[in-house]
Amino acid sequence: MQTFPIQKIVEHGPGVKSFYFEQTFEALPGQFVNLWIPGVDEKPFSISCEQNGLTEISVKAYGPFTQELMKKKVGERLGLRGPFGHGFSLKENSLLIGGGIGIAPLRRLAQELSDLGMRFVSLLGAATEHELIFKSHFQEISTCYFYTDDGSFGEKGLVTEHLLQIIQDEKIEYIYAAGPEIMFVKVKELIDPLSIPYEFCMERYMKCGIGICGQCVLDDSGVRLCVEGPVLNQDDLKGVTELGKVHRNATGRRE
Amino acid sequence: MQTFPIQKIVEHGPGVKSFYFEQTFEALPGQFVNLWIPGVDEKPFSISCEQNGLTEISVKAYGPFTQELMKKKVGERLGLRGPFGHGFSLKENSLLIGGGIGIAPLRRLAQELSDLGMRFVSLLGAATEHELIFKSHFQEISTCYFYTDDGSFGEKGLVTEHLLQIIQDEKIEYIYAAGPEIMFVKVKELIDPLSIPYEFCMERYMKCGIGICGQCVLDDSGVRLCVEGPVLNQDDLKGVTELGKVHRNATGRRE
Amino acid sequence: MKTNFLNLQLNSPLVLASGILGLTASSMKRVVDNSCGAVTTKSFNLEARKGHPNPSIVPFEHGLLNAVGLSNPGAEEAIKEIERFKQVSDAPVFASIFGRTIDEYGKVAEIAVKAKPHLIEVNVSCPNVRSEFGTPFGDVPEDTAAITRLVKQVAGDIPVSIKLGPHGPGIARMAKVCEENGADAITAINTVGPGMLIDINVQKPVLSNKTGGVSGPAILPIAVKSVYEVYKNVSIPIIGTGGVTHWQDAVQMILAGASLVSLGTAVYYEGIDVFNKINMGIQTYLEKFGYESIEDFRGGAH
Amino acid sequence: MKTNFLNLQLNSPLVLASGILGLTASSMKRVVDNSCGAVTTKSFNLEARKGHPNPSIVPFEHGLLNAVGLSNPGAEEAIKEIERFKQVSDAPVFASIFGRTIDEYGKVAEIAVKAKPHLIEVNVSCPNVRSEFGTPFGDVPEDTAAITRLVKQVAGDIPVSIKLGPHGPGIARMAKVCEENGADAITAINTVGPGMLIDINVQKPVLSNKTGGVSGPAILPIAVKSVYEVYKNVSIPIIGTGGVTHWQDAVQMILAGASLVSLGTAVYYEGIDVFNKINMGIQTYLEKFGYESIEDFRGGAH
Ligand SMILES: Cc1cc2nc3c(=O)[nH]c(=O)nc-3n(C[C@H](O)[C@H](O)[C@H](O)COP(=O)(O)OP(=O)(O)OC[C@H]3O[C@@H](n4cnc5c(N)ncnc54)[C@H](O)[C@@H]3O)c2cc1C
Ligand SMILES: Cc1cc2nc3c(=O)[nH]c(=O)nc-3n(C[C@H](O)[C@H](O)[C@H](O)COP(=O)(O)OP(=O)(O)OC[C@H]3O[C@@H](n4cnc5c(N)ncnc54)[C@H](O)[C@@H]3O)c2cc1C
Ligand SMILES: Cc1cc2nc3c(=O)[nH]c(=O)nc-3n(C[C@H](O)[C@H](O)[C@H](O)COP(=O)(O)O)c2cc1C
Ligand SMILES: Cc1cc2nc3c(=O)[nH]c(=O)nc-3n(C[C@H](O)[C@H](O)[C@H](O)COP(=O)(O)O)c2cc1C
Ligand code: FES
Ligand code: FES
Repeated sequence: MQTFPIQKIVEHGPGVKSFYFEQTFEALPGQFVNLWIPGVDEKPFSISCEQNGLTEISVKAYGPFTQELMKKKVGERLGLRGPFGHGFSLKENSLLIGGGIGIAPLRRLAQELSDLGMRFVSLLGAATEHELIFKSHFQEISTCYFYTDDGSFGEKGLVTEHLLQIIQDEKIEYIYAAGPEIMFVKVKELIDPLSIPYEFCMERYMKCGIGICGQCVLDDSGVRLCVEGPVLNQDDLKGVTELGKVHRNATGRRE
Repeated sequence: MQTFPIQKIVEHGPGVKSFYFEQTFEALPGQFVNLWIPGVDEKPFSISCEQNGLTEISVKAYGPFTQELMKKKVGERLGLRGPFGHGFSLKENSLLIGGGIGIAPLRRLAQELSDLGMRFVSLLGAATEHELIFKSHFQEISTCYFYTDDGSFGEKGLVTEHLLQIIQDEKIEYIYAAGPEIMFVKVKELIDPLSIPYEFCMERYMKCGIGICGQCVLDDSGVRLCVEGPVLNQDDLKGVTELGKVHRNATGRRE
Repeated sequence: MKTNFLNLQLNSPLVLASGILGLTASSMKRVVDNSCGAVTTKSFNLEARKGHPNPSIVPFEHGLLNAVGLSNPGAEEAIKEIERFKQVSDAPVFASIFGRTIDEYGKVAEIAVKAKPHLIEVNVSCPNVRSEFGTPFGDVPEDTAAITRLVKQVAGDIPVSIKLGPHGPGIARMAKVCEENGADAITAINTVGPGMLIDINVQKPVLSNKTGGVSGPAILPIAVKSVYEVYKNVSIPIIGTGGVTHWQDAVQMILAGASLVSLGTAVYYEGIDVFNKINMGIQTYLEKFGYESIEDFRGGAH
Repeated sequence: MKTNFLNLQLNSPLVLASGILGLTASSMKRVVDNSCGAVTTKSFNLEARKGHPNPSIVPFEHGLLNAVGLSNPGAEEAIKEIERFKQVSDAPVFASIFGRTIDEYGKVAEIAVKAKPHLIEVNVSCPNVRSEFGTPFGDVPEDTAAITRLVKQVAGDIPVSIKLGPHGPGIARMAKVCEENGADAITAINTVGPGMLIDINVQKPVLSNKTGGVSGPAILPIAVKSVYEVYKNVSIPIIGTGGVTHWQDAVQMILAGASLVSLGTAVYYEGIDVFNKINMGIQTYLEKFGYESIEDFRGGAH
């Protein structure tokens, strides 16, 4: 385990912050790190950006761990292990569908696609305006569609609202999604009939991050999300029977 | 520890044999290996030759270990660790003084000098003819002077008999010696006044071969024979007060 | 590489060790699809346990340090996974059980039996829960004897293996105690230590539990020695575990006396494919020496 | 890096561990010339011992396995080396003693005292001579208490450190027993295991003694944990030993609570120069955190 001082903190709005660390590894879009708050706990977080020698992680305050994280100041040390997992593939004419903090891994993906000069369209939704993190960044490098639950920015509603229309209008050939699981279920329902290939960046409770504890394994496929995921494509997902249903908590019990 | 089957055995005469193993490392002249007879013991032996993909070790039956070794057959496996230690430097116009099984490391040295086209003279002694191992090999590549205790080959007597004369006649500029410690004492006595630089390939009781047990350390220099030796030059030997005197046995006691 | 063990037929002498990918039927199935001969479930007890907060598993240069804290969904949930597994695979499944009290071992075994596992492995040696439960039962001959008898009574014709650690009053002596009290096999060893690693910049132990068991390559010599000593002292078969990463390590274990070899941390070092690789290595070894099965050299180092 | 320890002044917190280059004055002198703060002699007892045949020390990927078998020239010879060393060096020298019986510890201490070593280190924990002497004394609280009292009685004003292993009934408990019986310091830990390695081609254990103690990087977490627990439980200072190879390891030891850090196997991995390298690393650490001495962060991980 190596620890690194926080180099910079950016607050996107209440309860949403980015933390920057000296970049000591190169991660593929979609890969994640385990972030250790000494004395507290360690949890997985997607890398949202690699730029200017810094690795960025973007976090939404949620439970005890992320609330503790919000209190951290520049110079304090956090443990960083990784990068872990299997990232996104890189395809032309893609649509990036992000929900809430799920926008974080998509930002890293957008950065990479843009660097490679590959066309993509962004479809981002969140509870409210400030949770649409990196929206100006996405706007600079792609066509964007925004949705908020409260209508404070973009259209009021869910990202799935006009999904099929957007796919058609933008001649989308590949779909990436990251966000709450319920979003995946809806997206999947809508796009499965189109047979457009897709990749979801998923989350599960994780312990080891290195493929041995079995905590993050998806029924019935046996896929370890921390190694073969967190990005899964439509084929990987065929064997997954638990999407949007109960999954395992810290004890390993389904809930 | 790795073990290797004996590839070939050559008997030089009663109680003197060479054992050949597949060559898996390159040793400098003077370096040694630890040879393990499974279930028996492990002792240090100089490498006497590297040729045709084989590493050769030459052994004189002496005590229990070497007697056990004499019983080994082709195909049986022995452990081989090394190469250990610090070998000979390579100098022009040198004299190689070998006594008994001390001829073994000198043969590897002679091989190297000859390959590099460097002139050297050989002065070899042993109890009896068959213990003058590799004599034809030395004859092929150098001027040779031979001595035996029983006069069965070469002159009757000790290698030190006409040493000063030979040094003068052959215009010797560097001396290498390997053999019984009493030989070193005599050689040293004779050549110290000439201030010709020299190197002795020495032996001490060894346990680890890797510089940590302290068993082979020479009073008062603190030199570890298994790491800084077994080849020591006249400067290394200045601090050594125990040459030809008592030295440590397996318990570490002087005897 | 067909292997017989007690009354069981395995396709390989390799077993998935307890605590590694043994939480669900789907991951155990995946391991069997990669040529593992039998699987062991994560150890479970009566009630669900969350285990220790993260970091609970950290790699160091020579192995892993773990203090998962025996997290498990509880016996009733755990046996559902065993049942699911048996529906999708023919490979033997070993139920690993533990208890916070001697009695609890009996109760958990009663539940385990319902799923008809092919063997019950009794974990009396986890070093990570020492502070919570006091000395591991496996360090106390009387406790180990009592637990063995209790589980055997409940297990009926399901064979029982007691999983011992290298600590305590000597593993050979403890193995004898198990044999005398009816155990059908010994699993040796559990993790070693425990150990601790401190981050020198934040100046705190890295594991949330501070200390954790050491597994992986660092412990191979201790595991080989344990199997060797147990083999000398008892005549029931041994499931050798600890630090096996390459096929040569597995061969060492068998030469020391192991009937089956189980792998945990190797899955981290070599991936799930490690079972294939080690099977192939052992196969080469058999051919080189002209052996027909691993029984031809089991215990050969004695 | 001046360091105080008990009543002694050292030029570095690093100590040469017992059994490594500690057989003669000349080799101990050489280690001190390479910036080691104090040296410990090879453990000696009354009579000369040849130890086990070779191979008695074998490297494996993650450390060493050794069964030297406490070879030594006997107490009377050993103290001559201590006396010689004191003539050529100002660095403190620690006499490591052991006995085959409790009484022998007292007799050896009596001889050791004649050479006026700066500390007597009492080895009650060597795992390699288990089979010959039964359980190490260090695993039995009553024996350890008796040995501590006996040596203290003989030692007069020479401080006494008891060297404990990670096995037995818990090192923290044993350290307390030592403290209660008058020990001035604790040395933790001795080698771990024992372990065994088998050559798969000749199908025999590699060590002539079959089993041997594990040292080096593999055991660092176990050593750090042991020092941490001892520090929590006693107030006498600790000489931390086990697996320290790089300066970061030494810092871990000090954060766990060590007052001095001793090195053995590191001499194999890094050469005699290892003492210089680690001193320099600790110096950088002091500067980075603005500490004046290692006392400023000793025990900092608690
Ligand atoms: C691959 C991956 C990438 C992630 N990327 C981000 C990111 O970029 N930004 C971000 O804010 N969050 C991310 N998360 C989620 C993050 O790990 C935390 O779970 C989340 O921030 C809430 O944690 P909490 O402890 O504050 O809340 P809690 O109230 O403790 O947990 C809230 C929920 O988070 C989940 N959770 C808790 N602990 C873990 C754990 N150890 N592993 C996985 N899920 C857990 C559980 O489902 C729980 O119900 C990611 C998760 C995964 C698996
Ligand atoms: C660097 C080095 C290179 C050597 N090269 C050769 C060689 O090429 N050919 C050869 O025949 N012999 C060589 N020897 C000597 C060899 O290691 C044996 O000591 C010798 O062969 C006698 O062993 P034994 O057990 O048969 O006899 P023993 O009767 O057991 O021993 C005879 C004498 O050998 C010495 N000895 C015994 N054990 C050891 C040991 N572990 N380490 C060092 N010395 C020991 C002792 O001084 C002892 O008195 C070398 C020794 C060293 C240190
Ligand atoms: C992350 C992890 C979790 C473990 N959990 C358990 C467990 O629940 N029950 C058990 O008996 N052993 C458990 N063990 C110990 C292993 O089964 C095995 O005995 C030990 O790790 C040594 O083998 P290895 O070096 O191959 O990993 C666990 C080990 C690890 C690394
Ligand atoms: C070859 C060798 C010989 C040893 N001999 C002794 C000994 O005589 N007395 C003793 O107390 N410890 C002895 N030890 C143990 C070391 O002093 C030390 O406690 C142990 O090796 C752990 O430290 P390390 O990992 O730095 O080597 C020996 C260790 C080795 C490797
Ligand atoms: S988190 Fe442990 S296997 Fe994925
Ligand atoms: S033989 Fe051990 S130091 Fe040289």
